[in-house]
Amino acid sequence: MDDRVELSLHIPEPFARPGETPTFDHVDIPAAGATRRPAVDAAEVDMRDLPYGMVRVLDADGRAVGPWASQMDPEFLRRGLRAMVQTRVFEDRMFRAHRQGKTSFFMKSTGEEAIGVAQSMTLAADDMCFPTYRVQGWLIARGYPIVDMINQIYSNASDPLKGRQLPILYSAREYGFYSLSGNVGSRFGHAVGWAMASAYMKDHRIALGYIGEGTTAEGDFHEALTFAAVYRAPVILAVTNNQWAISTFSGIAGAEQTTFAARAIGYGLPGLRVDGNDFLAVVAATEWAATRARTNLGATLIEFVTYRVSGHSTSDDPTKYRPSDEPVHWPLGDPVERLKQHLIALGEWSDERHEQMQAELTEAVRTAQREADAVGALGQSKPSAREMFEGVFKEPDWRVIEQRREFGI
Amino acid sequence: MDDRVELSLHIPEPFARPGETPTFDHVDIPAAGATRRPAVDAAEVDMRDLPYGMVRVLDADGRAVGPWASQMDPEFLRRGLRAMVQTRVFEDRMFRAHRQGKTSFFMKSTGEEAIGVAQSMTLAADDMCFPTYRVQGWLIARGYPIVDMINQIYSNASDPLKGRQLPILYSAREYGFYSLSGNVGSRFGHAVGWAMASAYMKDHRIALGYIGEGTTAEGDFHEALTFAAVYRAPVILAVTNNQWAISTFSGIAGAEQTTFAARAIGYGLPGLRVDGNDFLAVVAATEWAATRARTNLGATLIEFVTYRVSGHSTSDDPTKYRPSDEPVHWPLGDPVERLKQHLIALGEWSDERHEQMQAELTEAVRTAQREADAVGALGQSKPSAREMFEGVFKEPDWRVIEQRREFGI
Amino acid sequence: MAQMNMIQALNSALDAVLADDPKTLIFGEDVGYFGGVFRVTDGLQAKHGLTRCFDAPISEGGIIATAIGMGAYGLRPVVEIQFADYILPAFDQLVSEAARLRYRSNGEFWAPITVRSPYGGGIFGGQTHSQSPEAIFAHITGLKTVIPSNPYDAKGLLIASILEDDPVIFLEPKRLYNGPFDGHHDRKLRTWAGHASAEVPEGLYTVPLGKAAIVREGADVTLLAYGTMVHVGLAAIEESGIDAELIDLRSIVPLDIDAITASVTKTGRCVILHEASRFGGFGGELSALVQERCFYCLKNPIERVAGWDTPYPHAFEWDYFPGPARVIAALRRTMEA
Amino acid sequence: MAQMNMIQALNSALDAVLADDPKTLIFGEDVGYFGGVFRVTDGLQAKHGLTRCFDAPISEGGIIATAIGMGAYGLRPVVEIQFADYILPAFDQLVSEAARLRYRSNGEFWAPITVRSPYGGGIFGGQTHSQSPEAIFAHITGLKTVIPSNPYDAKGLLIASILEDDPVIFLEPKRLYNGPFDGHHDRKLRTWAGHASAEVPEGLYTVPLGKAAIVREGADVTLLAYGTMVHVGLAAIEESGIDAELIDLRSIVPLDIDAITASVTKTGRCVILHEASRFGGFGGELSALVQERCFYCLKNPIERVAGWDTPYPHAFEWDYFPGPARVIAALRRTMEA
Ligand SMILES: Cc1ncc(C[n+]2csc(CCOP(=O)(O)OP(=O)(O)O)c2C)c(N)n1
Ligand SMILES: Cc1ncc(C[n+]2csc(CCOP(=O)(O)OP(=O)(O)O)c2C)c(N)n1
Ligand SMILES: [Mg+2]
Ligand SMILES: [Mg+2]
Repeated sequence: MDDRVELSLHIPEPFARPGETPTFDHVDIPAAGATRRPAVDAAEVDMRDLPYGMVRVLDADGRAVGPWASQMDPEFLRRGLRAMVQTRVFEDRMFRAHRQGKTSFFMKSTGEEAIGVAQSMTLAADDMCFPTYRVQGWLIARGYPIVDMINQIYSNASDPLKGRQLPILYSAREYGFYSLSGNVGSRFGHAVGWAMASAYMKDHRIALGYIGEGTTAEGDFHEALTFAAVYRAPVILAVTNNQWAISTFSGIAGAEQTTFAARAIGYGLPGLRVDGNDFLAVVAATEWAATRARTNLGATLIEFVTYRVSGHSTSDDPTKYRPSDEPVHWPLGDPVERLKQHLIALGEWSDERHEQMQAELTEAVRTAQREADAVGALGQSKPSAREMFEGVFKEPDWRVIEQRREFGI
Repeated sequence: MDDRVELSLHIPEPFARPGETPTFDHVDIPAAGATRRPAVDAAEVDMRDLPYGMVRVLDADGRAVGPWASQMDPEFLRRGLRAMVQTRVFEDRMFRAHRQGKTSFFMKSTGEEAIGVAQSMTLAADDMCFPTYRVQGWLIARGYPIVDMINQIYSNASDPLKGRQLPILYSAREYGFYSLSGNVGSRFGHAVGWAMASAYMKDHRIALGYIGEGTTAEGDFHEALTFAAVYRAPVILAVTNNQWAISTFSGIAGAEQTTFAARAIGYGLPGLRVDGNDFLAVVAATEWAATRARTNLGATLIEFVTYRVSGHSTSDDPTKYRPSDEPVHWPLGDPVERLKQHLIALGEWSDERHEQMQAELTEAVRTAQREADAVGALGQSKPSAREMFEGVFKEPDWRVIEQRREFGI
Repeated sequence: MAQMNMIQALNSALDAVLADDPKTLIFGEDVGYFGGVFRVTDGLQAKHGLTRCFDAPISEGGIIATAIGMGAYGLRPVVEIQFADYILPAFDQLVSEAARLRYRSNGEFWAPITVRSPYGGGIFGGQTHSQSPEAIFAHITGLKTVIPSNPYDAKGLLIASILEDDPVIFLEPKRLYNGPFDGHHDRKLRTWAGHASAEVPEGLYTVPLGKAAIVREGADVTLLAYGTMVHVGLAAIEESGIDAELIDLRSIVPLDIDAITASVTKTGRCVILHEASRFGGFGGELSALVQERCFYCLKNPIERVAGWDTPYPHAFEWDYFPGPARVIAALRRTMEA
Repeated sequence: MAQMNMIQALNSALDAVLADDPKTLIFGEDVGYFGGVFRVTDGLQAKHGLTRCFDAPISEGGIIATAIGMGAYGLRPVVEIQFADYILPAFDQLVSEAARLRYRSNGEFWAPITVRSPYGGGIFGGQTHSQSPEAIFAHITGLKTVIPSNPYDAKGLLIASILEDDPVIFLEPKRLYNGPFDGHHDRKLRTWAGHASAEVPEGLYTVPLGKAAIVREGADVTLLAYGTMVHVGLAAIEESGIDAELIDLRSIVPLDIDAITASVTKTGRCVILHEASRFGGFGGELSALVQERCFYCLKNPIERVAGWDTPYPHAFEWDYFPGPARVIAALRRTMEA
């Protein structure tokens, strides 16, 4: 008789599917202020606990507490709030624009706005971020013209990318925003290379790479971390863990076993796990990592714990694979509400001012959209078809020249 | 004035280059017996110290000590010693065969024989290893005919792989030895898939994947670990850290920052760091990991700390990039000597028996080589050129049929 | 016999093989509970069980690598790569491992894997949801590449691919999932309903790899196409009034060279049509083969109609896409030249 | 002017650009202290400094990815992939990123990287140290692919490639490193010594990309080749006694289409020669182009001589390698047919 254990294949499954009761009990959330803040030059061995804690500053009452809290200029916070609200208003509008057939595609970052916005405001103007499609807030926080975002989304005659790219795959060099692409993960190593170049040139600039928690499974993730660790690249590597990758929960990327911040330990790098819905925590963690980078202490991996409130994109219906009320169960709240509450607690903000701002920003987006509509939405206006043949190489070769002729322009 | 720190690019450098004095002070080596042995089903959080210790059983006097030591059959140990010596004798002879022009290429595992041999003897006959080119000992320990190895190395008419593969890139399904290839790293994930298949079929068999420390930098490494962790695959993932990757020291793969075993922590897997030159430690660690795999506890990452005594391959001259006396400074000694000393200390072996065995094994290799020589060395004998056209697909298609005709056979 | 669109036909194929062979399993990004972003695996997990059809990490290299390992063990994995554009991170696994395993191990190991992937344009997917990478697979010795053009073939070819002991890249023209698209993007959408090839039997049946289909017989010029382009080619022939013979290659490796040479020998003219960029595309190989084998029958130069040598441009999809107008022009040129 | 073999010429090119432009740097597996497994970067680290030429982790994807990031910053990285067979793990980076960055960002970012890699067979390297992957690069819009055949060109083309603002795959025929190999593997090894093209100037000079070289003028048939095959082709022409015109393409993207059509227009016959497997190889594209542009001048079918459609087989290297005998046979066929 065979008394050996029968092997069985484990397939991770989320805690709740449509029709079931959502729970986030599996997400370990220490209290605000509970996780310590080591010196930026602490020894690696003394930072191995960080990936299992969580950098949180705002407590349930909207007070800034604990070692990661610092005196912050209320004006800075108000600007952050403004950019987050602006992002949300803008995205809601564009989502509707998709329904109206004005664009082929759109994606929202609802619930995750603090990450792109706070990091955009914390890093220097000449630093470079290597974005995912879920940090439109970076551009908005830096004042990138919303009308240009819409023109890109419309692929119209004023599209800064000349109709060559899918909507929201922006590129904005002057705003520290590297060219996006549809492939996930493949720019993570570019951030490391860019940072290595800055170090090679004895420059001061640092890089920030973004990746979704689902995408950490790509080889690119590991290769970027390896190079970052080996060459002590001045880079911040940010995992935005919004719990979902299209229909796939984070357990399929490894979340059943450990945190994404813990990946850092394997490379001898510090790994911060951060409340991604806490604007102040995002700022504090980013500052800490940026100081490390700027002082030749090398790379930091940051996991931002957040939640994808909307569907993956306009092509997605999340109620097909998760309970429709899952978003309201998310324990880290809404980044906009939390920062608003903090500012109000500080006496630096009010519901009235908030409503007024919201109205203003809605109007601003409306104006921008009107301007873009005037140029034309998808199908109504597009750049000259010559643009299709430009930019394959720096100088066109005979193939595109002949083909352009064959095409008739 | 700019008081910012000037960034600088860090390029890791080894501790000694040719002409300098070798040192291995940077390799952290706890005493034999010092590293604890948790229960195989210990919680992940309670195993995070393991990658920073080192599983060692044999002490300086050749005694088996500490929690990883166990009662072992002296006959088993003698078989291990025999296979290691056989491997060494065989490789020395093939290295000379290359000098004599009998083969185009060869690689040695000198100093690392304990790993392949001990694991081959510890795992079950129907388990499957996914080898690197540096575990020829696996085959020898399982009694794979040496003459067939030589025939493969000679690419002669009796080559089991029909002249299609570079020397030493064996395939030996019946011996639990998966098809090797020249690309490094690309079979690491196959081990995980094979193990997943075994679990899917409710089988009992487990897989063992090998990878060099240099090759851990490939995306394949990360992808394999991710899948192994997510699906709790019954697999042992072994990093053979022999300090060098051709001319590149382990610091370029990340060894300045942490251990390779520590990579495991990032996936929530146990990571053992093991004295790879200690036959008993290799057995003990392998048994521990195999028990985990066989009881649905999932994967284990093992870093075997060892040293590549020879050059990378017959194409390499290591004195070009490391001190010529570096091998004698290696602190973990020689696996053959250490096991021999242990057996002698047990009263189960003697210098005389060792010499006699050595002579016997030398003769055995000589006999095998004579047999292979009789078939013919490289250039003197080869399989029918028809073999070139076979096996592209299960059934040949018109292209190879036509081309074989064009070729004239 | 049921009416199925291509998605349903593919789903039916997978359902049938899962039911038939416990060694078949499916995995890939979002294919489990959700059933895939194009719904091809819809319902399979619920019906056949969690381990038969499950989600994979976003790691195309890891997906193919583990599939090869499973294949070596003795399973028959069918994996989905969400878009063919995303096969590239797994290219090394396909070329260096899947395609070479049998040869290098002298038949000890092989990789009986099927890699399904939606490919091609026409859905406003932009650069990285529209590409047609078949040429880079066709060049790799040891890989087979299959491209169906209708529901009946899709099911039969997919089952045949899964039953193959060699690795198969199975490219699904995503623009054909819901209807036979002929390139007239400005006309009303058509569905598969009522189309003869949408009559799809339940259960197992195969369409053999390496057998082209003559979609339309004709005397004057041979039009070679596969995938979406079969429908574009047919529309172009009808509109042009030229008596062209339309061949749907169905698989490009193995390639039905006999069907090709027989047709060109008869017509003496040849137009090759594909969506991928022209330069270095599979059309070059087809042109070379036709030229080598039918040189003395050729009345006029072989024409290639293909995507331009640019990346796939979002706003210019219909300028890039080789639609009926360009095919007609090529047919005319080859008749007149 | 010094006599250099191809390794020395490439080393001299790198030395010159490192000296000339501080934004140029080199990295790759074993290229630092050791100077590369083929010694192409020998001495460069000692001369130019640790950060100018350094070792990389064994991670071709990581090497190309970081190089692209450096290029986006404003550097001009030159990376070595140890064997062209090992470019495949970085294929996605090359295709989805390097090749597309300029286009998709409307010129905001680009990847001025040069990827050097020894390629091709003839050194008993077996399956994964012998392959010729140029066809899969040629199909990718946005990549340039350069292949020198002698020391002078190697240096000039490498410098030109590094100065390019577009990504360049620079394939070095490893069998030519030490001498002009003509395919007669059983004859005495020749070195570059005394060869005209081994006269290599010190310092910076360029050979432009996209300009083929007419290695030998001839009236009767055009032989198209690149890399090692140029020498094989030349030997075959001499031995056959056929008055063939031999064109060394030097770069396949950009391709010197004018040189090709001019020659075939003159000769009316064409043989295409490459080491890579035939099916789907770059010869298909060349054949298609010649046929499209010179149809009415062609007296006989275009011939392709190439590696067989099998993996690269270790023991059968000389059975697989398209040596002079097969080229001569093709030349004869095209003359007689
Ligand atoms: C290389 C590649 N594989 C697959 C996809 C398809 N895809 C697009 S987004 C996505 C999910 C990404 O999830 P995550 O990384 O968690 O980011 P999130 O969308 O949650 O922000 C997938 C699988 C892709 N775009 N690129
Ligand atoms: C994908 C790939 N990249 C590069 C190489 C060239 N190469 C062969 S062995 C080797 C070094 C491997 O070092 P390591 O992993 O430490 O193994 P070791 O040789 O020390 O056992 C390299 C770079 C290869 N064979 N495959
Ligand atoms: Mg996510
Ligand atoms: Mg090593």
